[in-house]
Amino acid sequence: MDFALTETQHLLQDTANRLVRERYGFEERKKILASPAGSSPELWASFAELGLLGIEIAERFGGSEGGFHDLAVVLDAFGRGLVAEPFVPTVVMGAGLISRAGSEAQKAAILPGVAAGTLKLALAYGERRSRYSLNHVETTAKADGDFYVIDGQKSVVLGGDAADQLIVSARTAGKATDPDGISLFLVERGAAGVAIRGYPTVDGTRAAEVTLTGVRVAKTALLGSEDQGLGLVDYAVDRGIAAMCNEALGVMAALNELTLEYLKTRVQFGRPIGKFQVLQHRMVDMEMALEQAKSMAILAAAHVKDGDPRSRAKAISAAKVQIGKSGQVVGRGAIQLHGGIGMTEEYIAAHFFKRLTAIEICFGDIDHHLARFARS
Amino acid sequence: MDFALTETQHLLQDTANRLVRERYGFEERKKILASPAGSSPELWASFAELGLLGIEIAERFGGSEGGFHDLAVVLDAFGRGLVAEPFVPTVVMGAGLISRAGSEAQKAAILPGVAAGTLKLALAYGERRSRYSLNHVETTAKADGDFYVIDGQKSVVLGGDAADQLIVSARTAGKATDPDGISLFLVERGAAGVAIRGYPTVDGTRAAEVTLTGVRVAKTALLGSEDQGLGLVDYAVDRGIAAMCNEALGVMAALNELTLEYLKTRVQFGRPIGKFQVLQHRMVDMEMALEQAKSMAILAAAHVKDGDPRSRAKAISAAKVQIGKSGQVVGRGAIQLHGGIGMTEEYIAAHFFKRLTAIEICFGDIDHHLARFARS
Amino acid sequence: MDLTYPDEAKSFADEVRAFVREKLPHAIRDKVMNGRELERDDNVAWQRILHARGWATPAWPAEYGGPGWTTLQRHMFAEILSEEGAPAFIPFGQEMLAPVLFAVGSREQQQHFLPRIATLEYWFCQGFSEPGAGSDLASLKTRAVLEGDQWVINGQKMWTSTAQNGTHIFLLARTDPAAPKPQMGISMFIFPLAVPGITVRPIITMDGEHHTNEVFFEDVRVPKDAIIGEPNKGWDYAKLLLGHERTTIARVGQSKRQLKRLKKIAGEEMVDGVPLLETPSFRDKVAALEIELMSLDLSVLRMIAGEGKNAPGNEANMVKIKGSEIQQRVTELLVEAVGPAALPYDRAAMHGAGSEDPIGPDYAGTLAASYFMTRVVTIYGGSNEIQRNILAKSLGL
Amino acid sequence: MDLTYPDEAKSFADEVRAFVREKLPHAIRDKVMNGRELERDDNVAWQRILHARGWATPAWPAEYGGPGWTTLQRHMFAEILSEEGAPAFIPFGQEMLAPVLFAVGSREQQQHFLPRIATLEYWFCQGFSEPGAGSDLASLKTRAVLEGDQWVINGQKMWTSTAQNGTHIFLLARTDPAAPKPQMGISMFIFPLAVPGITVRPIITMDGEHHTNEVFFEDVRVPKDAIIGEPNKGWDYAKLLLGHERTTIARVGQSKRQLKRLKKIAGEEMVDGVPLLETPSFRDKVAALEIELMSLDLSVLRMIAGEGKNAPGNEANMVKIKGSEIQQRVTELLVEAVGPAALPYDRAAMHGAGSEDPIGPDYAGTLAASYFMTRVVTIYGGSNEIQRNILAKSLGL
Repeated sequence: MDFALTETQHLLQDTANRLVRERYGFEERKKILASPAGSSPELWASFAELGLLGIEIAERFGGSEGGFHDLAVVLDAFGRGLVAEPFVPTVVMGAGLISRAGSEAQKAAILPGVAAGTLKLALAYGERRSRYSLNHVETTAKADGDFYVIDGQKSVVLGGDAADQLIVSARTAGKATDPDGISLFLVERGAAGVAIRGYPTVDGTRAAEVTLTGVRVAKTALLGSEDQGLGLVDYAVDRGIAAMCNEALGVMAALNELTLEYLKTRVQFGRPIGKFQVLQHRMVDMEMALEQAKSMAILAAAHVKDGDPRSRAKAISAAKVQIGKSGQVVGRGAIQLHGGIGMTEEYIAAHFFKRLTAIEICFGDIDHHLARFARS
Repeated sequence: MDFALTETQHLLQDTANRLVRERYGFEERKKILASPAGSSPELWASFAELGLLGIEIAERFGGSEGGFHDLAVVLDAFGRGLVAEPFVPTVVMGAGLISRAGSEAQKAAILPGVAAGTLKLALAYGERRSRYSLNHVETTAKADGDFYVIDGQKSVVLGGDAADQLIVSARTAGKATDPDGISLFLVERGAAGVAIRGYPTVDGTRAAEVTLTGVRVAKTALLGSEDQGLGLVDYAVDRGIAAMCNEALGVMAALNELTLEYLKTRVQFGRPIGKFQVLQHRMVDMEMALEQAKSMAILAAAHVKDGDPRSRAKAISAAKVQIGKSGQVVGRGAIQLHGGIGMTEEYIAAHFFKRLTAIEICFGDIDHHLARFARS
Repeated sequence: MDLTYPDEAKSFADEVRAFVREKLPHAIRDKVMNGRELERDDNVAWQRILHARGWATPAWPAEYGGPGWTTLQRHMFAEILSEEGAPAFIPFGQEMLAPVLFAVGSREQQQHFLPRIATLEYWFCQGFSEPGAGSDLASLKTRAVLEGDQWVINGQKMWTSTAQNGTHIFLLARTDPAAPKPQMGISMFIFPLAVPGITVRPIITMDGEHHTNEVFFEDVRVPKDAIIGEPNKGWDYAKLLLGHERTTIARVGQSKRQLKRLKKIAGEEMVDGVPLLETPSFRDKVAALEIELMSLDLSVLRMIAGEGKNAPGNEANMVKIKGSEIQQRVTELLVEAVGPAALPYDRAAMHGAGSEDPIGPDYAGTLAASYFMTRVVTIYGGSNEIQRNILAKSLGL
Repeated sequence: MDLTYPDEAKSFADEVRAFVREKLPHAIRDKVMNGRELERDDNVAWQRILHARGWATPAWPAEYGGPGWTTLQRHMFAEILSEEGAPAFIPFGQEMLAPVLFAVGSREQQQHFLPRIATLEYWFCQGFSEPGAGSDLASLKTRAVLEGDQWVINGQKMWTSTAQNGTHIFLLARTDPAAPKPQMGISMFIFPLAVPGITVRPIITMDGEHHTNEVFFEDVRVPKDAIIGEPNKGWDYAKLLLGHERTTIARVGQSKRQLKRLKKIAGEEMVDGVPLLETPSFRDKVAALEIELMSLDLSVLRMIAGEGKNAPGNEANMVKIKGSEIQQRVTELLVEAVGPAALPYDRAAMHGAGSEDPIGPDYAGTLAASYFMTRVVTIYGGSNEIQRNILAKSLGL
């Protein structure tokens, strides 16, 4: 049992923190988010240079073959900086899924590009009517000779507007909510019949609605086994959750620091407002919420590759519940303690709060994961 | 729209408050509760003399034919004094049910005795496996000539150990959870085959387990129509709820007063603990919880005789939810604010808290009534 | 004890409801019902419709042009308007300033300003808060100095909501810096925003919208009679004004409208083939909220019934706290109801222009923004912490 | 970062678990598992069993007879014992007083008291709180005056738990009333309860049981060497003592045991034909609690791992708060689980005598009492308000 960071993790942490500090201040971030793409190719290139995109990727594909805990320290730093680049969709979910389920050819075709920063991915699994059910897939893929023909619509695809390749879940058998019969396909962004409508999400990151109309992909575009894709989606989404849990730690830590500082410096009625006991206790509750979240984010990271899917689901869902609750305590608490200034777009507190809100929603809310936890 | 007390209600309030103040101090109460019966015949006789037992009973049966709001002010006063006599089972539930559903002969046989204080009632509807479902009745009543033969066991019968007559729900048709097929019977305490095991409940009131073994009652003992008793049980229980909601107001008001006084007088760290902002705000939340409860207890009283059962159910269940929540806020808050002294049996705070706990449980807890509210 | 509305109240309610349903322009109603942003013209148009009916200023005494309603009628009116999707009144002129004008305004001020406030020809804003004076308003720093027959004003105001739409401002400024207590040297002024030296800078709130502003005053000169009442009595007038309309502060009608919307949306959203509203977890949360609102509704009615009769007087603080918590809770559940569909930021949806091609379900586009913006209701008008402080004081703590 | 237990920890856990399962008398286990009251003999018997194995005083250094375990081992030991239904240690002697004796006890005190504490031959009680000195312990009024070679003690202590079973007391008394600060004139004493002038009066708590007492001291004379360490340093020793065993304060093992019990009971209670545990509302509440407990469990492990290494040092306050909240929550849900069956007050059930003829299900009779009594865990040992004050201070507020 050891909760200390390894040397590699210390290095990654320093690297990521420095990058955020030097290149991703509040004003720089605002500019990047206001740009048409809403993201920064230069920053992404720096991620690649610094080895952040290949942390978990095998060495033979240009990565450094590290573990999820290594990713976690980077995500924490990105949380502190509110980095809005599609790191989770591409690196954590996309590349993680290819590494686990891809054929050697698929890995060779994709992973080096991810590590080098020249290829972005997104997992298009959600649909308008699926809510948080991974098995609700109405999009269909029909075999046609050496091809599959995919039709359907994917909704709120995180990182979807920047992705060069999409990993699309589609039904090759069964009814809309059957667990079996779901398959995954690699789909080029530019393929005929693919329409991507990108947009910012409420927290400043990006997502897309993806419409697939008679999209033909070769049989080699199948990722994993036909009809058996649900377990893979589940795996990728659990990776996404563990990632966002660790990112949320950074968000909450930074927001708590900001709030604590505000309590110490904001003077009303002749004294710093942090002298008022009610505000003190609320701040304490926010710190405790962060500590609770920290324990569970560590647990989630440790279980991402758990061989037992039920044990993984239990740990991941427990972490997501805790992050959701802690995020509410910290986010709402911080806005209340800041008062008016916390409501404004020009002060960073609101942006931390909005990111926590988005993280709470992404991949299933508290109720969804309470139920999944109890079932697992 | 008028929330003011009528003159009658003012009179009843003064009467009940004076009685409690003069005859039911903490020490007197302790003695009564420690007596074998756990209740006081003298006090009950005074209730009768003062007209408190016949408030709602028709004048021709010796009552004063008042409304439920008149009862409510007495219940509030009884709450303040933690009166542990079987007023709700006998007067509110028992006599209320007879008044509504009894034949003229049944009314004439029972109501005058209730008003005069010579007859106590209890509604034996719950069973070991029924939890809060009124339609879960395993006790059976089989017709046998001019008689019914009742067999079964009734559980946690409020006021059951003091009751001279029990109103027993039993199944005359259907399966254990069918809504139809439930009938109500008047059963003499002393009838052959009736075994009553009385005991105190955790809040100092009394209840009983009632076992019925081949109990023969005449057909005239049937209350209301055969097989159609569920609606009557529902009505009686809704009356019980509305009563306890109003009693809880008194409990909470008294507990809040006690706690507020403690905050003002208990000195620690050189000042009254009520100077600490966190304790102030908790006290404020307890006062607000009482105000919320007050609104809903008034609503419940107004809907007891609502002709539309769904509208009645909605109001009553809403009130019970609110009382449950307010009871938690006030009860738990009061103990915490009192610290150690609040934990002791020799100080009244704990007894208020225990009564609020019992009220929260009686007739269905918060979850039960949230669901009933949503269904209605 | 009688909870039924009297017959005349019922027919009043019918009359109001029928009026709103007939006269409220559909486009405006649609915006309100769906949480979209109103334009300046929407507010003015609706105010004029009410004005034509004689209902523009429900809380004003009859002598100043009010309808002469009882508190209960005013409450019912506000609630029905809100439930039916009418825009809320712009409160600054008619609800906040007007009572001060009634009490201490000169006859000229009353005659000039009140009719124009009633039609929104004059759209007032409030110049109270400053960067260093939020909860602690008495510490404000904006100065007004009398030079000849003009006041010269310098300073900065913050959270001046709707100043981008406003024509006038009422302002607190320090006129006697040497007063023994900070509250004592403050005066209140009213004047147009279109005088030289005033700069309005938008503050964009976290819903991405422009609701409020900073206002800078640089050697702003206003006439001597721009002062209200007596010099250095501004603090008393401000207290009068901040206690305005105790019954509407709970926003019961608005929350009823929102609850209805929540149930509708949660009835359409499906979870594994079942409407979200019928899943026990969500159903219980909605039920709990509905019960809170029922309780608040009755508490407000009790407060109205008890008005003037030895009421403890702190119910307004209580209903402000509960009312604001309920307003927030509805928006939390609305976001929860639509789940991932709350994520897209659809600015077009906020302004009603995006309805042709919304990103998600057409009801989802404004929900996150509304959740964000509603965090303010426990902050403004005296934060809920301040409200609890006041209540604690009234308990003798 | 590695969350797996090392192999040696696993085999240690196996060893402890096997030992408890073999040696813990079934009757004692049964009482603990079902929340019944333990008798004095139960505690002593179990302490002697542990003593025979060399595990009676897990936190003591090896030189004083402890097993020389790591913090992790001590934590695992306590947790396994608790999960398996062993009685909790009587903390006063071995967990609270002993560290003070190690630090400042005379060699004679150490040699005399420590072995007897280890076997519970000496059952110590704590004489700290007073009627007027609860949270504000420094304001205590009990006096000790040196007369010749004896201390003469007068005063009253409160919340002296287990004094009815105890043989000895350690006591804080004021020895220098003129000290510049109230904390500075206090000394600590240890002596037998069976000396003239001591009266123990039971305080019955709201579960109807006798857990704690008032103790009156009237001209109680104890020898000069009954003092611990130096005179007027008692406050420092008390602080040392109150910071005892940071890792057990969270009561993770006990809460795990209780959670298991909750799930078992909620699996047996039926609601309309469905086990309560499978109804979404209750299921979600249990799940939420289980997740809280998982988080606390890990936080304690992190605290243990970080011990000594530039840790902020306030985790103990945090786990006290969360641990006590969880303890309360379990008892709340246990009462909720059995519903009406929680109502009968079955004193026999509390003492294990009623099992032949319980009023309701045999698991229900103790639940309300346990809920009532567990309100104390957010009050004692420094209320959660005090814990939050300490945490706020550590944040620089």
